[in-house]
Amino acid sequence: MARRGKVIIDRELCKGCYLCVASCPVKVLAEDTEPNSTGTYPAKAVHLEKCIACGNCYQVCPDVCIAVYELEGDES
Amino acid sequence: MARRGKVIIDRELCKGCYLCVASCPVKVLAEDTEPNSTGTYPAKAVHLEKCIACGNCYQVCPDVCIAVYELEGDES
Amino acid sequence: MNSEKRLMKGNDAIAEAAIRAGCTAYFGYPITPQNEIIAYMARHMIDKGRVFIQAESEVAAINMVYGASCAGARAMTSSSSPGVSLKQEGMSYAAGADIPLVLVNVVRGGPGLGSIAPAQSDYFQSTRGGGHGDYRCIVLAPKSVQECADLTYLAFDLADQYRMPAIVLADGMIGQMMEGVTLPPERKLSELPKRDWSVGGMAATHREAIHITSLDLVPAQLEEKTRARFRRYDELKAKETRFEFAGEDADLYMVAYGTSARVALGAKQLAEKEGIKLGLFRPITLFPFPDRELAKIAEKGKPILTVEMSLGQLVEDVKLAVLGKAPVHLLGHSGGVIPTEEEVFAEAKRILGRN
Amino acid sequence: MNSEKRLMKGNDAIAEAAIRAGCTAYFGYPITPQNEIIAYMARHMIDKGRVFIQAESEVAAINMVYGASCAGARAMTSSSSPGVSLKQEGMSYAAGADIPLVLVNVVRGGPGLGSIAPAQSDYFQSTRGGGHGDYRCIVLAPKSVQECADLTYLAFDLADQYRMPAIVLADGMIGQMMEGVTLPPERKLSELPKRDWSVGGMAATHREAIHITSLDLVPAQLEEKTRARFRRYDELKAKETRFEFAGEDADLYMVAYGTSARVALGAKQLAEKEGIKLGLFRPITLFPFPDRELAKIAEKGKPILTVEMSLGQLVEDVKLAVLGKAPVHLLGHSGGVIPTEEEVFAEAKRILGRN
Amino acid sequence: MKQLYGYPESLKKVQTKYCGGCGHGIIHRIITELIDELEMREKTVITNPVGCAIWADLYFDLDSVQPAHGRTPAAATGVKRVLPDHLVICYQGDGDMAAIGTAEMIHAANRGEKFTTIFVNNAIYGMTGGQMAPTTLIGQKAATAPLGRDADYAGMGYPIRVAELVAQLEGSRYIARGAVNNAANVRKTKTYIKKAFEAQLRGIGSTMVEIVSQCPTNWGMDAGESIEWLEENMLPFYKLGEIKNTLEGAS
Amino acid sequence: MKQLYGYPESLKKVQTKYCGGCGHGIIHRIITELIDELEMREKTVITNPVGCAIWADLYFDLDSVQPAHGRTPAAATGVKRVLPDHLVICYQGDGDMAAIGTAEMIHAANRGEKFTTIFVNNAIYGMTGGQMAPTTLIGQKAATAPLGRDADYAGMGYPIRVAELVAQLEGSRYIARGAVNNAANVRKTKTYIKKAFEAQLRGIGSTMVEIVSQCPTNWGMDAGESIEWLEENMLPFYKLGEIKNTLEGAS
Amino acid sequence: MTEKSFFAGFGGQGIISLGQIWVYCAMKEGKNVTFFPFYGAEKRGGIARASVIVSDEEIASPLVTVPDSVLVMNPDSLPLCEEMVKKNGLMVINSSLVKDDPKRSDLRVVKVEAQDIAEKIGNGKIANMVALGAMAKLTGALALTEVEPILKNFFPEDKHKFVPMNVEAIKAGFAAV
Amino acid sequence: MTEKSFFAGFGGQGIISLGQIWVYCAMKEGKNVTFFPFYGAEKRGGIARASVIVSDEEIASPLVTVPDSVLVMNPDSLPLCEEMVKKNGLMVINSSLVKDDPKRSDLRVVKVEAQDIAEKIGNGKIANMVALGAMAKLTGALALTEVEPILKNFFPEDKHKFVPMNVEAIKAGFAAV
Ligand SMILES: Cc1ncc(C[n+]2csc(CCOP(=O)(O)OP(=O)(O)O)c2C)c(N)n1
Ligand SMILES: Cc1ncc(C[n+]2csc(CCOP(=O)(O)OP(=O)(O)O)c2C)c(N)n1
Ligand code: SF4
Ligand code: SF4
Ligand code: SF4
Ligand code: SF4
Ligand code: SF4
Ligand code: SF4
Ligand SMILES: [Mg+2]
Ligand SMILES: [Mg+2]
Repeated sequence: MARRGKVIIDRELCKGCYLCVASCPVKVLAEDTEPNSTGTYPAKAVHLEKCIACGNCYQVCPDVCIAVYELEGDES
Repeated sequence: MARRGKVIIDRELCKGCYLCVASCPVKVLAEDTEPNSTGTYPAKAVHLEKCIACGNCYQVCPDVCIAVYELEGDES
Repeated sequence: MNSEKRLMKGNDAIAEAAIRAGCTAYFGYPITPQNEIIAYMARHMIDKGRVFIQAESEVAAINMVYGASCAGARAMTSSSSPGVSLKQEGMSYAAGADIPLVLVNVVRGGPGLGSIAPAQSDYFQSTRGGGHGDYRCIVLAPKSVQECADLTYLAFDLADQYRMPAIVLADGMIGQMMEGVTLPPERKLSELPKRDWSVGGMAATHREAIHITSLDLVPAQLEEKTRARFRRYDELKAKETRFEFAGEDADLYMVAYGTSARVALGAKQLAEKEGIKLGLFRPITLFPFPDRELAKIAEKGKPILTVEMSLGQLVEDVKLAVLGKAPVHLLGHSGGVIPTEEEVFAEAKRILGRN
Repeated sequence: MNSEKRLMKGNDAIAEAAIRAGCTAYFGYPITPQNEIIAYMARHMIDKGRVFIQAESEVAAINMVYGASCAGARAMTSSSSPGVSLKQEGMSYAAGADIPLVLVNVVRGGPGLGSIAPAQSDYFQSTRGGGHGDYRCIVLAPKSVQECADLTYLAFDLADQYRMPAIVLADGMIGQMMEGVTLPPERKLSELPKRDWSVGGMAATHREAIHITSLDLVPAQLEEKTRARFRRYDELKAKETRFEFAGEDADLYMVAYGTSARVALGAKQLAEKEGIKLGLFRPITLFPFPDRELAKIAEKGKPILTVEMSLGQLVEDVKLAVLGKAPVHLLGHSGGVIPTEEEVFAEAKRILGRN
Repeated sequence: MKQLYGYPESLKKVQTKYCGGCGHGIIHRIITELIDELEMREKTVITNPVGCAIWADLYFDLDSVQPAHGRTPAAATGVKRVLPDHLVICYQGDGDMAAIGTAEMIHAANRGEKFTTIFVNNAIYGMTGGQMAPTTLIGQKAATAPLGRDADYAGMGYPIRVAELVAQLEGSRYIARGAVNNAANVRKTKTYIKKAFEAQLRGIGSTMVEIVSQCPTNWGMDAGESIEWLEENMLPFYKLGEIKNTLEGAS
Repeated sequence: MKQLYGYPESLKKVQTKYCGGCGHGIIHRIITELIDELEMREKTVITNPVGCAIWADLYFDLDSVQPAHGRTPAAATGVKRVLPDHLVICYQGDGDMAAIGTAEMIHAANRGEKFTTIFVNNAIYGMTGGQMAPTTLIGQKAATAPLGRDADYAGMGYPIRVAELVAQLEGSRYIARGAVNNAANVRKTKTYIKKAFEAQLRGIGSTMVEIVSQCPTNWGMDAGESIEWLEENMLPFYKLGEIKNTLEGAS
Repeated sequence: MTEKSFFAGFGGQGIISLGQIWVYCAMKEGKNVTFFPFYGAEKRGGIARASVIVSDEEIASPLVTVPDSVLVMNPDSLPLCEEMVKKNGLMVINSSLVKDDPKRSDLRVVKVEAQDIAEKIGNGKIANMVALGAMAKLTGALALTEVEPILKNFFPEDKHKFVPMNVEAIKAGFAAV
Repeated sequence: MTEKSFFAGFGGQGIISLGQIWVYCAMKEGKNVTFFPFYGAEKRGGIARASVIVSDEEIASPLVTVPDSVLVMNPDSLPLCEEMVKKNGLMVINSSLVKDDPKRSDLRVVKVEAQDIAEKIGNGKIANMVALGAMAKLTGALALTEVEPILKNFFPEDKHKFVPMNVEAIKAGFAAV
């Protein structure tokens, strides 16, 4: 079974480049529909349940907005 | 028969480096025993009769002091 | 020839005026706030069959200008403060070899990396030869987009005529602002003054070889060459000193150039409203500095207020002109701070004891 | 510690004094007439476990000095006029980031390639910051081999204390001549003043990160930093202005520094023999210039004769100090010409109407 | 829940001034991660370039020195020679390093200066607004090459492969070229930098990692397009991989 | 009696300031012979270096320009772009070109500037009295390397093979290395320069001939010894021959 | 007549072109003009500002420090504009985006739904032209009698197709106040 | 006492070391001294010249323009030295090489066969030291009472073996005039 992961995105740091969105192998991420305080529409984990904690999104994010966690045991 | 040559050395331009002397395949040249007006002992064609007009001395002279001629017919 | 008024950025006006003046070779390196000049030249020079190179550095650029001018081109480079510092050796060489060229400096805040905001703190460097040795450059200081065009145009002519480098000394505000401008006419390259001292084209005249150099190891000879150059500086001073003066019978005279002069004009307008008479003396040529003209004004003994975007540079020339005949005050700013009209007026009032 | 008198070249004395002052990093590039300095450093620095690099250029050298000083070294470079012009951007950066360093300029004839003979024509460049922006450097002008040692030593201390670049302004004669010299004592590196502003060594103190930069895009902030620096210049002026004065009640006062001061001293000696009293005012610090002290002398109203190996550079500082209180004359030479004692004396007599 | 990836300690938590999608941010992150891993935060000095990465002081929570445009290799030389036990990082842009700083880059490498150069190649002058860089590709448009870089008619020169050029010099010991266009390349780039840092700490000569990076703003694209453009145009010309490695057997 | 070899017309008949045995004089002669042969005396501009060859104006009976130390490639760029139909010769020394002038040399070559560089490599700064040059060999003594050039302990860097380095750049089209140690090499060097001049006149990119040359004075030898030293030390490191030739098929 | 104005918004709202067109029109109407943009860090950024002066007399400092009129195109610009504008000065607010009111009570505040009007015309990007129309009417700095040929002169040939829409926006702004 | 001297010859005659040893001795004898070589083109050349001053007082300009005494080591230097030397000044001539006489009649001319004397001692290269001895005696600028230890101090250890020969040359020069 694939690793189960979780990502937390810092909405305020995000500049809306969506490189993370493109990098996710399992399409967890998408453009948010709500802007942040600077008017940017940040990235959002829309299918968090699919996350495999691969870290791709983290690797390509130029603004280090994403933290990636591995869920352990029966966490969700 | 080898080409017969003649070299004329400008004693005043000569700086006495003797690169020409070393370059002559037939040992035409040597250090002069009389200094020029600046106190330099220039190169001198001591065995002019041996000269084969190869131009080596001319080629290596840093001060372009040497003119090389080819003797024609019965010139000497 | 289009003599219609156009709305242009100062930087663009400089570039277009250079082209119209017959600049056939431009070499530059990017730096804010003058990037429009190099971009303008990139767009227009190659098209016209003229030389444009984005050089690898400012050092390379000034030496390309030197080579191009030696070879007969009206040549130019432009930069801003740090980049201009890098050109000082080259400027000294051009001065020493009597090579005309035009250098545009769109000054920004210094020292060092400083800021990109408008400043006037390269006054010493420009007027006293930031490079080594005894030499000066023609220094022209535009106050408007119109003058960006006119003085750049003039810089080429003076540089050629007096065979020396000329500097157009603008700043970030002058370079970035837009105003209406009537551009000078396009020069026919064939009608530019002949340069019998440049290299190349010997085949046509079979003249003697020309050697351009600033080297002379015999001190007396080198001195004589330098003195001859200084005689040209004297001639330049006699014939080409330019300034603007407004406010004959004032209570106080302001001295300022470029952006500062615009601010000082604002202070003068404010003062008029309050019935205070301020005069404004604006040097247009910073070298030669209009010192005799300023000295005449100083003879009235009225206080003089120097307004500059530097901490005491222009004021030295003012003091050297005034030589104690009138009290000289300084309102200086640094690091990209532009004085305000209100501030200048307040300082004038303070000096006059009117507040 | 050897306090015996040694016979040394000016250039060698500069190098040895630098080492004794605790210079731990030297970066240079060959140029006449200062090659002895770089050769001396090549022979002695590496031996002592200090840093010596023959840089690829003067531009690289000054930036290596900048880096080394940022990292805590007493760092130095030396050059001569054209090479010093290339260092102007770097000097402006050092000034803007408040980085101490020592630059030795053994001036030669200019402008351009000029000559290799002694000259003083980099006075403007040294005293008014040949680079861009509002800044100054400490400028010390030795007149003898003894002062080559003493002022180089002092330059390191002042640079450190005031956190600004210091220039030792010599010339080809000062650098090439030999005289007796008593060298200053060798400094223990461990006793040099601590530099809490330099980078490196954070692990020992767990202090906050230090960022050395001259950049500040907020004009008001950049201005405040610059003004703070100018306040240090004022302090420097108050505490460190140095000059030498001889000849209280003279008929005419000469002002000269370095080699020119030596020549002027000769003229003074010649005059004494003819019963004419000449005074000699010799600035040792060219920045800060001893203007108040000179102004006091000018108050006597006696004529002042500036002797300089440049065409009117020092004389500007003289005029700015004198401000019309006494007539100021100039005997200037250029391009490597050294004035003679006889010539200076003759000029003094001419001014005094004694010929 | 175990954190796998998070904000590096040596990187300050502020919003950068970089445009959205800009490669500089990724590179900053890799560098600081490695500094954290090597536990070198208090023994590192970075010299930051005059270019978009000019604000190192805002981002890096470690000592920094800001030298003049292009002269960082000279300044880093001064720093490293004085602080030989520190990790010294010379961060440069392509205009900064391959144009104005050519001489300093070549000679620092040739002297084998023991610092690591991080060379960010985005084929453009970012900070000053998109002028041609020495690494700009043939045909690529720039503010100073409005019709595209043209080596023949306009004499604008050819794109320079800096890594290969510097590799010619005997003082350079480790040279690699990475990219930050996707997660795999980011990871690989990190391993290159790690090797370079470790070599530096072992006191081996000059090390450099060139990083092909995107500048969406001056390429006139959005971030996604810029990645595509980079992959289609830059990567075929600037080949990724280790270009020189003479670390083996070095003391 | 037929004259086979004599004084070139374009060379002025004065005693040079060069030391006895110095290679510069030979190189001046070859250059002027070729100018005579190509009948280009009235259509040539030489930019002379700051180095021992500084007095081009005294020796060459053709137009010359004296730029700043190391900046001749930049100045020659300016000259050639303005006078594209002239033969432009950029004469440089190794200090001049490979140290202070590195950036200018690299970029002029990379832009394919259509002048010919004559690069005189004598492994030393001649004019200023024997300081280390970028081409000084390991172990060779110099005023600034009193114990000999030492790349490791003293960090003085390695001798740079300029011809090979510049050959990396696409704008360079013809690069050869000759020497003036004997008549055969002088003749060969002349053929290299001839090819370079002809390529220039055909309007092909950047051309350069490096010439290994002796400086007896600063090597501390007499002329004869300097030739031996050159042959034993320089030639094994600086290999002679054509290093790059992409002239074929060029228009 | 001298009208010193200050236009403020964020990058992308067309503040710079607004300023340029403003002074271009005034120049064509025979005035002296000057336009000075705020040029920030050597980068692309959030804020966009322009100082513009239109006058019958010689124009002194191009830097407007005490504007007669200010245009507030986005919420962030309100505090700055409020601080700068002269006593009893004019403040035009793009009320589509700016919901707050200034605290000062001396000001003549005029709200224009510039964004909404622009969108109605067909393109949100021309909110700046709506603002221009409004500012012109309120300040009297521009007559705008021959705005179409002026705009045609201003824009390069290939942008002429946008001129009618811009003219419409300007007129709408003019009419809205 | 101030003695300004000018030494002239060609490269290789040891003019520079002569000047240096001259001032070194004087310094060790408690005088103020200065030595200034002519440094010509950035190259090795034919001419070698040195200005030296020895004085009890503070020394003014190191550049000797009107020397009290001149030393003419080779023929080429004669015209220059003759032009410079002060009225009634001293001219010492290395008559081994210089065959001409000066044209001026006011001078005190002393001829020394420096080259020949040196060669007799065993090395033509120390003609400069012979000249030093002669100049010292004639000018009175140097006492030369303790010349051996002074020379030992001047030369590095590895050159000490040459000191006796130099001392001999100096003494010979001293005796020759
Ligand atoms: C001496 C000098 N010249 C020019 C500049 C202007 N300048 C600032 S950044 C820069 C280039 C930036 O390009 P690059 O190095 O490629 O970095 P990027 O912004 O692309 O990361 C230039 C030319 C300067 N500050 N100083
Ligand atoms: C800016 C500058 N730096 C340094 C010098 C001093 N300088 C004159 S020639 C020279 C180097 C000469 O060496 P090289 O180029 O090898 O030529 P060579 O004399 O060996 O032929 C130097 C450093 C100078 N004139 N200008
Ligand atoms: S960690 Fe991997 S799977 Fe999870 S969101 Fe990021 S890219 Fe997608
Ligand atoms: S990559 Fe980072 S900045 Fe870009 S959209 Fe994703 S979270 Fe935001
Ligand atoms: S090579 Fe020339 S200079 Fe040398 S000795 Fe022979 S002729 Fe004389
Ligand atoms: S031409 Fe040849 S053979 Fe004749 S002298 Fe010269 S080297 Fe000897
Ligand atoms: S301009 Fe380019 S390099 Fe600079 S921050 Fe923006 S995207 Fe990055
Ligand atoms: S110093 Fe060397 S390069 Fe210079 S002239 Fe003498 S031998 Fe030739
Ligand atoms: Mg870049
Ligand atoms: Mg050399």
